[in-house]
Amino acid sequence: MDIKSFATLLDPAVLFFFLGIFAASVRSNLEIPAPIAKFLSLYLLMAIGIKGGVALSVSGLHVQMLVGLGIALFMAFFVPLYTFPLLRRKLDGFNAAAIAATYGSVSAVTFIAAGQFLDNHDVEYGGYMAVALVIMEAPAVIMAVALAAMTRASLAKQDAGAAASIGKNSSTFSLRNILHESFTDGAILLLMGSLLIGVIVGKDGYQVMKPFTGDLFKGLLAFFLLEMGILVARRIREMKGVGPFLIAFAFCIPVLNAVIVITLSQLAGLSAGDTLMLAVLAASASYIVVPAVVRVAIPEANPGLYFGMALALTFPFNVVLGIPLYHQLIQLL
Amino acid sequence: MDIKSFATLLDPAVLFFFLGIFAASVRSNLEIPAPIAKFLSLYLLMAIGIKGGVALSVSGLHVQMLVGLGIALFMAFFVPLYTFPLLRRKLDGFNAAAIAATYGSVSAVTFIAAGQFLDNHDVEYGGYMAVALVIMEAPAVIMAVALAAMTRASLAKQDAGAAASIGKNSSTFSLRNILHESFTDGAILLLMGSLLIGVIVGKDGYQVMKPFTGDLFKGLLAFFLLEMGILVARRIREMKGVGPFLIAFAFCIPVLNAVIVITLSQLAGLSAGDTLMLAVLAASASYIVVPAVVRVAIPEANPGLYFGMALALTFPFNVVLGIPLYHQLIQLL
Amino acid sequence: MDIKSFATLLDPAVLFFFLGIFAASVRSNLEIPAPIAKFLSLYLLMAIGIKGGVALSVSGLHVQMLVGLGIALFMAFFVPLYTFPLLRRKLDGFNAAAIAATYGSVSAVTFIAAGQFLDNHDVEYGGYMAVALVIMEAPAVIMAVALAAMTRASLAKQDAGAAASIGKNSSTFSLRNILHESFTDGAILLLMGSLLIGVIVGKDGYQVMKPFTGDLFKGLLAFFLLEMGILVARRIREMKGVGPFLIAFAFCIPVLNAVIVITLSQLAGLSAGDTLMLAVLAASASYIVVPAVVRVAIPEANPGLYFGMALALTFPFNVVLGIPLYHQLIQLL
Amino acid sequence: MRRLQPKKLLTIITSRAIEKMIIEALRKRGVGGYTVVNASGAGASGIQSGMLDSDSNILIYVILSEARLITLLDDFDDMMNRSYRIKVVVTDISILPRKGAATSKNSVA
Amino acid sequence: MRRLQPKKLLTIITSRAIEKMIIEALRKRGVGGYTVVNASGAGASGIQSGMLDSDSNILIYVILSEARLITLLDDFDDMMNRSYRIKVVVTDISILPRKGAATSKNSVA
Amino acid sequence: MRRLQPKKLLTIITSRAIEKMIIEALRKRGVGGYTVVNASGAGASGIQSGMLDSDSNILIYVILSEARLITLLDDFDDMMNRSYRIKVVVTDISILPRKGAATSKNSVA
Ligand SMILES: Nc1ncnc2c1ncn2[C@@H]1O[C@H](COP(=O)(O)O)[C@@H](O)[C@H]1O
Ligand SMILES: Nc1ncnc2c1ncn2[C@@H]1O[C@H](COP(=O)(O)O)[C@@H](O)[C@H]1O
Ligand SMILES: Nc1ncnc2c1ncn2[C@@H]1O[C@H](COP(=O)(O)O)[C@@H](O)[C@H]1O
Ligand code: NA
Ligand code: NA
Ligand code: NA
Repeated sequence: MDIKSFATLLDPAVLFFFLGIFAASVRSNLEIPAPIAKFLSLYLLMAIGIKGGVALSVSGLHVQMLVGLGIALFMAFFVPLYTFPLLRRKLDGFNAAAIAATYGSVSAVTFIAAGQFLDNHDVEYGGYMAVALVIMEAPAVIMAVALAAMTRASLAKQDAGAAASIGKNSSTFSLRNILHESFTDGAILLLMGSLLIGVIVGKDGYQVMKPFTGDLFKGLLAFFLLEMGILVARRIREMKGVGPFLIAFAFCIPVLNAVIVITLSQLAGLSAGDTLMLAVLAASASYIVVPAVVRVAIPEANPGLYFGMALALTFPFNVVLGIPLYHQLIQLL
Repeated sequence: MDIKSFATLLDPAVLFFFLGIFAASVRSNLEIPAPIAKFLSLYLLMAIGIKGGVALSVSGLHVQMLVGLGIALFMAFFVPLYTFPLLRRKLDGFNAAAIAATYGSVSAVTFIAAGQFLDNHDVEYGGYMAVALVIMEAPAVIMAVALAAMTRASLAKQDAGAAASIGKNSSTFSLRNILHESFTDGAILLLMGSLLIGVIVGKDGYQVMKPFTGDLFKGLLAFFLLEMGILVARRIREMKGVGPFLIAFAFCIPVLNAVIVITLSQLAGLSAGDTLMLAVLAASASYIVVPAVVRVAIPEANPGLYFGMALALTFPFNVVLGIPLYHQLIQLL
Repeated sequence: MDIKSFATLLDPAVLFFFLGIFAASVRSNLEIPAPIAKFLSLYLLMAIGIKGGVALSVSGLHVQMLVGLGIALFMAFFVPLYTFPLLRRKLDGFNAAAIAATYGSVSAVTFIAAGQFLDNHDVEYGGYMAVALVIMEAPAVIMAVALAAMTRASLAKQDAGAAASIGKNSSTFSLRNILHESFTDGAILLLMGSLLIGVIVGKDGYQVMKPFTGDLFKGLLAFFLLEMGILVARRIREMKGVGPFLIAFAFCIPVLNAVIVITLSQLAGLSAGDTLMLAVLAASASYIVVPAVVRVAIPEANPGLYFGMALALTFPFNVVLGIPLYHQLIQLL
Repeated sequence: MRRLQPKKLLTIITSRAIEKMIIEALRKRGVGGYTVVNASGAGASGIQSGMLDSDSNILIYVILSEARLITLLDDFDDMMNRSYRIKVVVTDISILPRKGAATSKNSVA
Repeated sequence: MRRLQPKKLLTIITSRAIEKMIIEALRKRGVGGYTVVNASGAGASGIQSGMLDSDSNILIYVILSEARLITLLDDFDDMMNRSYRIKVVVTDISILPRKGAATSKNSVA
Repeated sequence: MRRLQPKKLLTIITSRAIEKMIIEALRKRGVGGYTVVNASGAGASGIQSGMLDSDSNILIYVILSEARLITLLDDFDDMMNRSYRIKVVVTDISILPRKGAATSKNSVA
């Protein structure tokens, strides 16, 4: 691996991520106010949505795009499908389903970190990647909820006494409910909406938004990553019940997913930039949208596991090591 | 009505308003953190205040300005005066007074939307419009409080038993109190202060503020309108006790007020830009400042009515239909 | 004193400070949401840290720098040392120690105001001043905690009965604890981290951060000073137990500290800009970092005194009168 | 002076993600009055820092009569059986009743 | 260990716009200690989202003696008669008294 | 329906600067569950506006058994002896116990 790939770690935003990790490691009281952290995560979604939409309005539709989105969609269904049986070896069906959902879905901030990495390396990627980000959110959740429902049903068979309340439960969370929860989730909706607005206003209309959504991007990202660093380090300290199996899972599955995507993308002839973005999407695990939906849809699962792994292990791994690693792999192939 | 007028609806900020409405309509959990929403509303006041002040420092005082401010002041007194008896036909004196205050006063965000509309159409308007915004805030409140006090007094005559406590009440909220509450309201004070600071620092001093108060304006406005869209749609869903009479009131009175202003302004020979801004001020109803003051000054009135109508009906009406409509009317005359 | 020095009061940010004071004086409900105020104070630290770091990366190390830092460090130890016995004449050992810590330490916002003053006067100062800001934070706290421990020990001698619990206390807050609390304080850590990041990324890497940390600086500072004005005026109104002695202390000690620094700096041949910054650092009193640490380390002291004096008296004095005054003094020498 | 009226205060501590579900449950039982406060915290499922939407807690307060409380407790009991992570706290309180509201015998004076 | 002291907790739920008025009422009765928390909510007058200053709720907590509570309740009763929208809640609590404060017979231990 | 269980609610009101210390004290006694809310307020040491880190209050809520409460009160008593500015409030509450938890005889129904 050459050094230039890791030079991305000298991106100021990434340096603030390390600062956050350091601050929490020495038990500093440094903390971004919670409403600011939430605002920054909305800001980032709005900014990438509108930027992606504008890029789309310029590039228009093309075949590569459909291929790329096809791979994205495939991974969103495939990842929960192959990780669930793997996880079932060590976990009950609910936790396995929840973790499968988390890893099948995506992390917008990891996506953004990859975008910054490519910018730093002057590599271009398609505006439709924001679309890939949107469409990879829901499928994994839907599959996981179905898997959890199956678990519930099989438990009910074993324990006829509990059947009544369990029947009620599965009826409460029908597929319709899950679809609704997934597509009306604030993050998804803001991202889709901003994407659409970007397409509508186009390059000219974007100019008035640019000082906010474009020029401030790195600075606000730095602030957000500072907070993410704090959260990551705190979570690592408090991690309970995440044994060697899950730790290995949190580091290996991303690489495996990335390798699958890179292979498919190279076969399909996608550009290096598009390939990296898709690889990172597949490698990333959701710690904002999916955990919020899963708390409602699979209450039996322990958020300490699925949320903790995605946030404290897979997220920093991807940002620090994963992205440059996947980039190297693409270069090698 | 030509299509170009409605092209304003493709302003990114307005599109985010629609996105907010859509999000709340599908019961999404999308939400801007509350402290951010409050900060954005302070930011907008600061930005238009300082911008107006700088414009004033350049233009200086002139006769048109006095005429314009005269019309503004006239409307601020006239609107509560003619709407109160109208409202009394269906409502008790307290609710009538509160609604009259709301519609006699103004909405800064509607004012901003009109400013953006004119910018999009390359029509200029005077910096003194920010002054009109300031001076139209208080008169309606003062009149409404007087009307409410009269209602209280006449009720006291009917019901001598309650006289003691009512006497106490009206004494508690003297005109002095109301004037104090109105002029020291945070929004008014920030607006007046920023206006003054704009006048003092002038065009040169403004340069250092511009990246914040100028360049970011559209982006931050978009964020604020996103939240406003959410609030509007939620309120519409929860609207209780607002019958056909009040719904008609919320849509017709703005148009009537705009028509009166347009007629007066054209007679006085004001420019098209100034006319539109004054018309929009008269057409708008206050949902931030006045409701906060009225809660203290006319506690008998139901905020669900006066706040709900101003926010959920009149505000979106003006932003979406009213502004282009008034603009068309001005063009026709 | 010439008028140009005071022209700094026409800086928009300073005018918003006055607006805040005015608002609170007329008991307006104007208020920045608390999380925004906290974010702004983090933003300012990040911005001056990174700016200082970039300046350092350009200037490199030089002798003047070491001299300047030497003076800074000397003052950080010297101020608590000479103010403690002074304060002991009127106050118990705990309050004396706490106030000595507050005045021995520094206020980042006062530092920023001085930087803006110099910018307005086109006077340059060294990037290493941000380092001086960092190293002046802790020494005063450490000394004050030692002084408080001595007070505790002598009280324990007088009152043998309380010895047990007091022994426990002093053991709880060892020097190690205090050093940890001081260096891991969020503000210090963010400042040090940003400084380091500035050094690492250098002038080129800074470009991407500049729209945020540079261009927005004045606007966001104006917002923060608006809130500071509100806090100052409110505190002045509520000031309890701060008699003539402490009021005199709050106004005279800053001037005295500035005079000492100016004398030393002129002897050492520092530039006018560096001299002013060091003088302002010595003259300023900490109202964010030190009070938070002292609440934990010297709980016996009354925050109403040490926090109130630093915030409500010394801070506005320095911003409004002190900085131009020290600047004049430097010019005269 | 008006007399104080005995009531119950129902306090729910849960994750922000569950808020909608709780409010819906209240609505179904005809409870339209409640107060919500943002919180952070820690518990069996780790730290809730309040920084991310997936990581935030809320407190929901509902003032109600004992009769209404009992029906609601059934609902929350059911939710807890279905493994939802909610803390359900009941406190005895008194309130100053609204003008014209029936008064009880219980009085502070 | 110091003994717990029985006290009352007065909780006021109201709109942010009314805050100043409540604090003023407390001051007039010599109550200088209180704690304020931002809230959102819903009630008879609709949703209070907390997004706008005209649309925000607060909770005000006051720890006080029963004697002081009674005089304050008179004030709030009066405000409610004048149609102010406030919820006034009283809870029995115990506190750990400050050093040197008189202790009561009521103890948790 | 599951029966309500009597518990204690410990509420600590203090400055943000003291938060870490309190949480540490809870941890030492094996209490890992708590809820924190940001607050402003006023008291003997003046206004706490909540605007600066040195100027903010918090409320910490802990639901616990009486036995655990007593040991914690010792710690807080000790902190108060060492002059820490904390308000320690205890309220009697009932909770809906988690699935499988032992139930008490005390029931609302
Ligand atoms: N039953 C209730 N329980 C808790 N809080 C309530 C209740 N009813 C109203 N509130 C709160 O009081 C505020 C004003 O209520 P209202 O005057 O009924 O609109 C609401 O926004 C809620 O925050
Ligand atoms: N009587 C009271 N009731 C409720 N909260 C209080 C009371 N007294 C003080 N507080 C809170 O405790 C904090 C510290 O109080 P003090 O140490 O008295 O300054 C204040 O800022 C308030 O938030
Ligand atoms: N003993 C407790 N006292 C107060 N709040 C608690 C307690 N245990 C848990 N909580 C709150 O409930 C949330 C969820 O708890 P848990 O489901 O145990 O992770 C935590 O984040 C805390 O805010
Ligand atoms: Na993934
Ligand atoms: Na109007
Ligand atoms: Na100093």
